[in-house]
Amino acid sequence: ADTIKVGILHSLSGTMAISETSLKDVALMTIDEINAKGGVLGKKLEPVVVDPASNWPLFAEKARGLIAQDKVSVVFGCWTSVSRKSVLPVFKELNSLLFYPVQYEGEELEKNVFYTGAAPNQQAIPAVEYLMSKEGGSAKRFVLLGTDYVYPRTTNKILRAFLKSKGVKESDIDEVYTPFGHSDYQTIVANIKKFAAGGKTAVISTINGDSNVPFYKELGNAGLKATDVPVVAFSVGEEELRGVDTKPLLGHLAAWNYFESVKNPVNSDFIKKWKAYAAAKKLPNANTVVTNDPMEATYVGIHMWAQAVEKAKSTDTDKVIAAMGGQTFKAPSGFTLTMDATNHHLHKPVFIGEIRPDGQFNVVWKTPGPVRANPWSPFIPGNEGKQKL
Amino acid sequence: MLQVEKINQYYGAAHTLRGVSMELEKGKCMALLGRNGVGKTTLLKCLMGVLPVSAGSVKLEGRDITRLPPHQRARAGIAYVPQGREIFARLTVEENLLMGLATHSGKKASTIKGEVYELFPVLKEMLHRRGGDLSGGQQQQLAIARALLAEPKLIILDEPTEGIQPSIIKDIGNVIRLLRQRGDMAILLCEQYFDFAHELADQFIVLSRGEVVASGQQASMNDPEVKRHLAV
Amino acid sequence: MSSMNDGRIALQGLDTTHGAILYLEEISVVFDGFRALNKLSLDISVGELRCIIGPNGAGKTTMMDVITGKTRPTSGTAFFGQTMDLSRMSEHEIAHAGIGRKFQRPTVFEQHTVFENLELAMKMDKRVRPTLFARLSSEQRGKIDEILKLIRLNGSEQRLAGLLSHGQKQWLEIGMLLMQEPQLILLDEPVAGMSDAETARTAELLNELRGKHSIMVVEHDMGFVAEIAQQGVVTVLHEGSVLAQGRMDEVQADDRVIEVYLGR
Amino acid sequence: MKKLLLLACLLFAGVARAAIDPAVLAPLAGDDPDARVAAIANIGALATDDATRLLTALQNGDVYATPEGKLYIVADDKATDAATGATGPLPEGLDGVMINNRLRGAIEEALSALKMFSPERSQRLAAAIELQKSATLSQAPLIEKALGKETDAEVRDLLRLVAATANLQSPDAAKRRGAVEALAGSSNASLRPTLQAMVSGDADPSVRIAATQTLQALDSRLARTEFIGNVFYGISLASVLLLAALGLAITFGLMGIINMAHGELLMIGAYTTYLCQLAFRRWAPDALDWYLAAALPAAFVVTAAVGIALERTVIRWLYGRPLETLLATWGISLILMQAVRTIFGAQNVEVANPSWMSGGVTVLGSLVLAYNRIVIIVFALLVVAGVWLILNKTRLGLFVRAVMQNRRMAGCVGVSSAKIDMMTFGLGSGIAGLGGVALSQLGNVGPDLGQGYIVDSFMVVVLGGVGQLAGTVIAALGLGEANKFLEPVAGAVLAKIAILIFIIIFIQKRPQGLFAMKGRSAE
Amino acid sequence: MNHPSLFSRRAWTGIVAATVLLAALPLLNLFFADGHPLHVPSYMVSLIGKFMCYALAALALDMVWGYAGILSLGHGVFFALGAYAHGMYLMRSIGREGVYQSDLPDFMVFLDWKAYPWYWSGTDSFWVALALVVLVPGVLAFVFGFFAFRSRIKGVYFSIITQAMTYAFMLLFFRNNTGFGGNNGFTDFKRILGFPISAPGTKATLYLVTLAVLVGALLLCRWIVKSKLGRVLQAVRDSESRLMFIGYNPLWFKLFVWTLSAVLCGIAGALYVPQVGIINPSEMSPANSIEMVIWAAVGGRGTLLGPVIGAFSVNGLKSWFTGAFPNLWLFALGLIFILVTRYLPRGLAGLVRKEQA
Ligand SMILES: Nc1ncnc2c1ncn2[C@@H]1O[C@H](COP(=O)(O)OP(=O)(O)OP(=O)(O)O)[C@@H](O)[C@H]1O
Ligand SMILES: Nc1ncnc2c1ncn2[C@@H]1O[C@H](COP(=O)(O)OP(=O)(O)OP(=O)(O)O)[C@@H](O)[C@H]1O
Ligand SMILES: NC(N)=O
Ligand SMILES: [Mg+2]
Ligand SMILES: [Mg+2]
Repeated sequence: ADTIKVGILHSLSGTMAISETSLKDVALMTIDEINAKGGVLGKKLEPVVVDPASNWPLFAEKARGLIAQDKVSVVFGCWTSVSRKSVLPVFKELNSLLFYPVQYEGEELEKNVFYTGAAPNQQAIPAVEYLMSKEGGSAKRFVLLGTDYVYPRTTNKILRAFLKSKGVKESDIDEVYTPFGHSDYQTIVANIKKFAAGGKTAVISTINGDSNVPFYKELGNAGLKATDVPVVAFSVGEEELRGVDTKPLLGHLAAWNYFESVKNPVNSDFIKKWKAYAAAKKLPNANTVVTNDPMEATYVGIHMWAQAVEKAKSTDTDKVIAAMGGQTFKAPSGFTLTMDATNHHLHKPVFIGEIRPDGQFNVVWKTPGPVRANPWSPFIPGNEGKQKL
Repeated sequence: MLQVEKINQYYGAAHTLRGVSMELEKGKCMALLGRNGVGKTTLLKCLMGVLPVSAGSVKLEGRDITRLPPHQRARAGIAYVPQGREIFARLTVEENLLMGLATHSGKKASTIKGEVYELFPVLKEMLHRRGGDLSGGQQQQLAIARALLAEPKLIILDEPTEGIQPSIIKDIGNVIRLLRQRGDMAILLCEQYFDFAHELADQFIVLSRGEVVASGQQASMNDPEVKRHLAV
Repeated sequence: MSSMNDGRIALQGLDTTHGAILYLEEISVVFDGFRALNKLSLDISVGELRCIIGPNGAGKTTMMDVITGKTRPTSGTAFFGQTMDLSRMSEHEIAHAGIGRKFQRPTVFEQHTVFENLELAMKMDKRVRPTLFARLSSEQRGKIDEILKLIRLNGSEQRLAGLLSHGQKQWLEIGMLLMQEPQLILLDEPVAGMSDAETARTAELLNELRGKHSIMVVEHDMGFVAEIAQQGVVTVLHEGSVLAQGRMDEVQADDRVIEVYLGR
Repeated sequence: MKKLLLLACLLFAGVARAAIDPAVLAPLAGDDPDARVAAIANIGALATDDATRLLTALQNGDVYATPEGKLYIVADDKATDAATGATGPLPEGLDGVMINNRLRGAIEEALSALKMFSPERSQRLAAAIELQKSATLSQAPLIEKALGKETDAEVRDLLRLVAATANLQSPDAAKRRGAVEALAGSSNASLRPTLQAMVSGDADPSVRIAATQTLQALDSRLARTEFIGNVFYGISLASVLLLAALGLAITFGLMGIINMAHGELLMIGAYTTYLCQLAFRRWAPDALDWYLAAALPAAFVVTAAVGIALERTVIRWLYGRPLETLLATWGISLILMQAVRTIFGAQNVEVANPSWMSGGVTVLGSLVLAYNRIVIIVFALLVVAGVWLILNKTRLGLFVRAVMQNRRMAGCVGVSSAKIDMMTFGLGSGIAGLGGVALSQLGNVGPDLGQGYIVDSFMVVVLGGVGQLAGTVIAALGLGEANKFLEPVAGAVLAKIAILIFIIIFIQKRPQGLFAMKGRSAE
Repeated sequence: MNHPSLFSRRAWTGIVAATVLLAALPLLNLFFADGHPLHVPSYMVSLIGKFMCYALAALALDMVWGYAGILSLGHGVFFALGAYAHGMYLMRSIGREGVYQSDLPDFMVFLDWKAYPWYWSGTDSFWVALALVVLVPGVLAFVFGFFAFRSRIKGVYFSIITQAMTYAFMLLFFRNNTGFGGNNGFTDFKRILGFPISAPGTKATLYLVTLAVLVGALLLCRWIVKSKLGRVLQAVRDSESRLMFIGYNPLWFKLFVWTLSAVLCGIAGALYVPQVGIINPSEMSPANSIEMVIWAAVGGRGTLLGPVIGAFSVNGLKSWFTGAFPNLWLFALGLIFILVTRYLPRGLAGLVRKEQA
């Protein structure tokens, strides 16, 4: 063929469309960008977009379709961990490649997957360390608040172990879960307030999806300010804040490996391209589009893959996997990211940002440089020595 | 007042009404007779517009109403007491009666005339009971009262005496007689109770298998020829 | 859950040693403060044909509701034979014990054919498994044909019952009742909406059934009542209890009955 | 220590100076966090109007620094030199002075100390409330002084509690006991750890006894507050459920349409609110706070129009086939969702509470009743009353009920059932639109908004008894309260499961819902 | 009208032809290499395998909805429980090949569980799992149905409590501590009865077994519907109270068909897991159960072939549209639903019958 097909597997409808739609658009933009520069191996990339509709078995079906029917060389996709778990067997069976761009809970390493989002030590742990620091408010008590599914549960398990290792007592940790789509946070916010009466408290939120808006609105209503009880979120970025009135949220935090507000030439360029793309393609609300971490991770992932294909001079899965190890890319985060050959995760910088009234983040803390991922958290017993494929 | 010309009706492939024609004048009462299942109810439904006719025409006071939907026929002055009562089960008796006034407007639409209570005292007692809770005969009385309240030009009664106690049947007979005497209303009475029909009707038609097989003035109702069509 | 005798063939052991098949004693039914039945007592002997008349709203249908288990009495007792307490049995148990009923408004299975209506009503083991494996014997088929003729719906047996006219449905329901072969038959206005000729036929039919079943008939058609009551007892209900009782001619002459029911 | 310094300065500071010493300001532009916090304390200690202005500006993110470290307060494209007070055009290379939570906390503290002597009562009140959280012994003299000057009774009561809070740390046992006793009427939960420590560890036995009593009083007051809080949360959740379900109570309860697109009608109401907000932002920014007044009628009209269009094109063919409506309205729901996704994007859009609806009123010392919740409760009551009046007190309502019970007969008495159907569905849809306006004030506004409410709405309507408005209200209230009393005990997930099981069991007892239709008419 | 003329001679020919055709697909896939004109891609085979499971579920639903008039909005729970029951076996046969190389499934290791909880006991045996596939949905349906039908819960009230049931189960299974893998559910199976699960032969076998079960279920349902019991069921649908007055106890009839339906649905789920490779609680979401109802409605309820056709067409269209028109498919699908209700009141099956007439 005179093109190289690449699959894009993001939900465009259903509950996850809220987050995944823009990843599809960024992927298309990146592919355009690569094609404009002549493509890969002299061939144009041809995106194949499908809609798995937030339905996990459909993810598996669509993955199989992309690989077996459309014969794509690589797939960029998935957001939730369960969707990733559902397509994994397919990628293994058909020996194909998946690039997964979202922060996740770790406890996984697959030869056929490259993880361009953060592992827990690249997001959760630094964030909690910051909260415990003097600068972060010297939190002594913690509310671990999440949506009831595997990513929050796992992350909180790791954090609990971590906090314990830092001498935090069990009674100073409160773990609370809500069902998906939970929309009434009155009781929970009241309880946080009560808990916070016992000493300097921080909330670590792994609330995902639609529940964030009602949660933050309730926080605002209850008058819980960031100076009293800061909330740090791991699944709330610029895109999610587009749907919230951020004025009452001033100072609440998020931890990511990229913020739109970081200032460097690569990022300015990235943002400019994205805005231009949104305007050109007449995306809905094109004038207010924002970038965020998973979008950056998608962008980086596609570029790295293209580089690896060039290096391998082939789209053959095994050759590309071999060539991926050690690939570097100058990312919008301002750092040069490296793909770890041994664990297929990126070395990434960590930023902690406070919400600004305009829905962007003020970076208040960052790591000096990229951090290697520990997909197998050392805080979980039995994980020692498991950091390699 | 009412002119029906050669109407035909089909239930799917079954030809239920075959060229039925009839004419009824103001102040007159016509009895519609026939055995079970010959198409009496079907004819009345066609007149009310509940069922469409496939051919023929229906005129009220010279106006062609063949294609009008039921609610417009009601506004044109037809009131209907259907077989099986069809009262509004979950409305109170009072509300059911108010529904009889649906074609009126203004103050008239909200005043239930006391006459109906005189005729059917039980309704007054049960004003706030739900229609569906009434006994069968009470429901039938309610259905008649509802139709009378509309003050129609033409009233269609499908077996109005069904399930009603003898004394009230007599009262209903008196009312029909009174209405007839008043002379501003035409009455189409479908009735199995022959004596009752005989007493009240000015004229009659007999249906058999969807066809008019006999018709005439009250006097000829007792002819053996007519009776033959009613026997089994 | 007294499911032990669900759907079984009618209990053979209906105890009618005292000559009566149905006893109602001091039955009261109260709806939101309104007394539809007021300490009603009544009994029916084996093989009797009893006519019940009374003004609209007297409580006739409500009484049948009590007998068939549709309405639970507020107080009082209802016995079928000497031993079966109807107030403790559910509708299907009562039906199965041998009480069949025709409703005031014809109720048939409108989506089933005439034939199927009769087949469903037929006396047989009505539990799940026997029903699943049931096949019509030629005898049963003959029985259905016989009833079809009787109710003059032969030729219409494959029509959907919902498409029948009002009077035809009345007949079908009577046919279903006969298929059930109940010991006690309750008829709520069986000739309402029937032509005079049909009424006469119904009267004939009832006179044939007389003696084979115990029958209770509610009607407002005095001619019909006179026809079937013959010399038997006619009961007049009024405001939920018995107003008068006696032979038809006695009752018709009763002033109170004329006052509240027959009219002058 | 720093605080002490600050307070001392405040107490003894003379007349305010005209400007701020650049040396005090300098660390603010730097990046030594401790120095910056100290700088804020020092500025606060100046207790001048300039200091207040600078701190407020800092809090609002209006302070910028030049590369050389000179600070400017920027407002309306004008820069005011923080050191001199001179105003001029924006200098080159200004960069915002970054503040984080720690700094923000320091600023708040400094400002609240300043505000204690403000001529504005509301400022003093706010300061007193703020100080309740953090009063320390070192602040005691200052508080006493403020107390002495205070003229307002409410602020004085509060300040007494603040003083007592501060005195809890006093080395003097008598003072401690006095403080503990004074706090017997407080509802401040953050006193608990201190009191608890005193109960077990205070050197003086009489203080221990007093502390025990105060702690008990506090705990019982907190328990009562919590109870009342739960009641309120329950009512508030109920009002949300009710608003979500009310439209459905009409389209489903009354008309029998299994309206799977009901959620999308809510969503359309919410998006209409969003558009109204946009329109106000664009054309009437001064009246932005009142955009809801326009959103309510707009949402009603828009959703009613959508509803009527649906009724005319699809639903009217389905009367008498209620189960089929499920299929058709499911299709409608897919289309509406995707349409909104295509027009507005898959992401949520922002709908902000008007300022008069943000925040809340504090009752019983610590219970915050959010204004938006209160407004929505009242709104729900109004909508219910309106619907009730329409259905039960107007001729239209009578016709609606009659048509829904017996469409054919209604036609025969002269009611145009087609018209009534259309109006009823339009009314139900319009009410859903109003519900959407309310929901937009509490949660997301996104294409999936409706999906989150559809199941709950059906449960509420069915639990109450189909076609029973009063049932719907009671069911919503019951579910709301049950949820809010279970949640603190069982957690949100198990509470939700328990509620569902409760519904299943409840229906066993009342197979026709809460307000079952009784008697023959029910058949 | 009442008697599905579906199983007319023509319908029979159609069924036989479809069965043969469907049976041929995996064989064509196995015996002809990729590129051969007769080759059927394995993607296609696994897709149709999945559709057959859906078809079985739709058929099961139609037995209660179409015939007995009981609208269940919670059949997803039976489907999922069957799938989970089988999934437990499949999880255990992963053995030590999980990421933690433990005898326990990874998610249990992760929860620090040291042993299987009691409700997993015996599930290492295929036969026990098979029994559970039937028993778990069956017993749940029986108990639930018994109480509901005994209380005479009908119509929407019944529908809503079935929805509440599936919703409650979904939330329950989402919890990690419930012991079924939480949100991730079960996935990454390795083998079934010792055969590697992704081997073409295994897949073909699973496919053929599914086909056989589907055809068998269809015949069983036809037999039931044609029996007198079938007529009683329809009488339950049309006038339950009348039925009581002629001596039937609707409780047991409803319970029979309800439980049967749940069991069929559970079997569908059990066949679904190994072919699709994942089962997780979102199968129990209310929306999934509603989709099952949609399949039956589109196909034509109250007919047996209708739901089967409906499941194939709705899912086929969905698969095709989501790939071909990722941005527009919901419009198309939604429109189809509306048009079917408007113009084909008897569903697609009605279309077939109209042509026959
Ligand atoms: N909806 C229908 N579809 C098909 N046939 C019908 C339908 N309704 C009635 N019929 C048939 O049409 C014929 C006439 O019925 P109709 O109800 O008009 O009779 P009728 O004269 O009113 O009888 P009755 O005295 O018993 O009320 C009957 O044979 C009946 O079976
Ligand atoms: N569910 C109920 N709620 C309130 N009143 C009721 C209810 N059921 C029956 N009634 C009343 O009880 C009385 C007796 O009704 P019933 O149907 O038994 O009368 P009936 O003797 O059969 O009359 P008819 O001859 O008119 O059929 C009536 O006044 C009726 O309105
Ligand atoms: N991996 C996540 N965020 O689900
Ligand atoms: Mg008739
Ligand atoms: Mg009666």
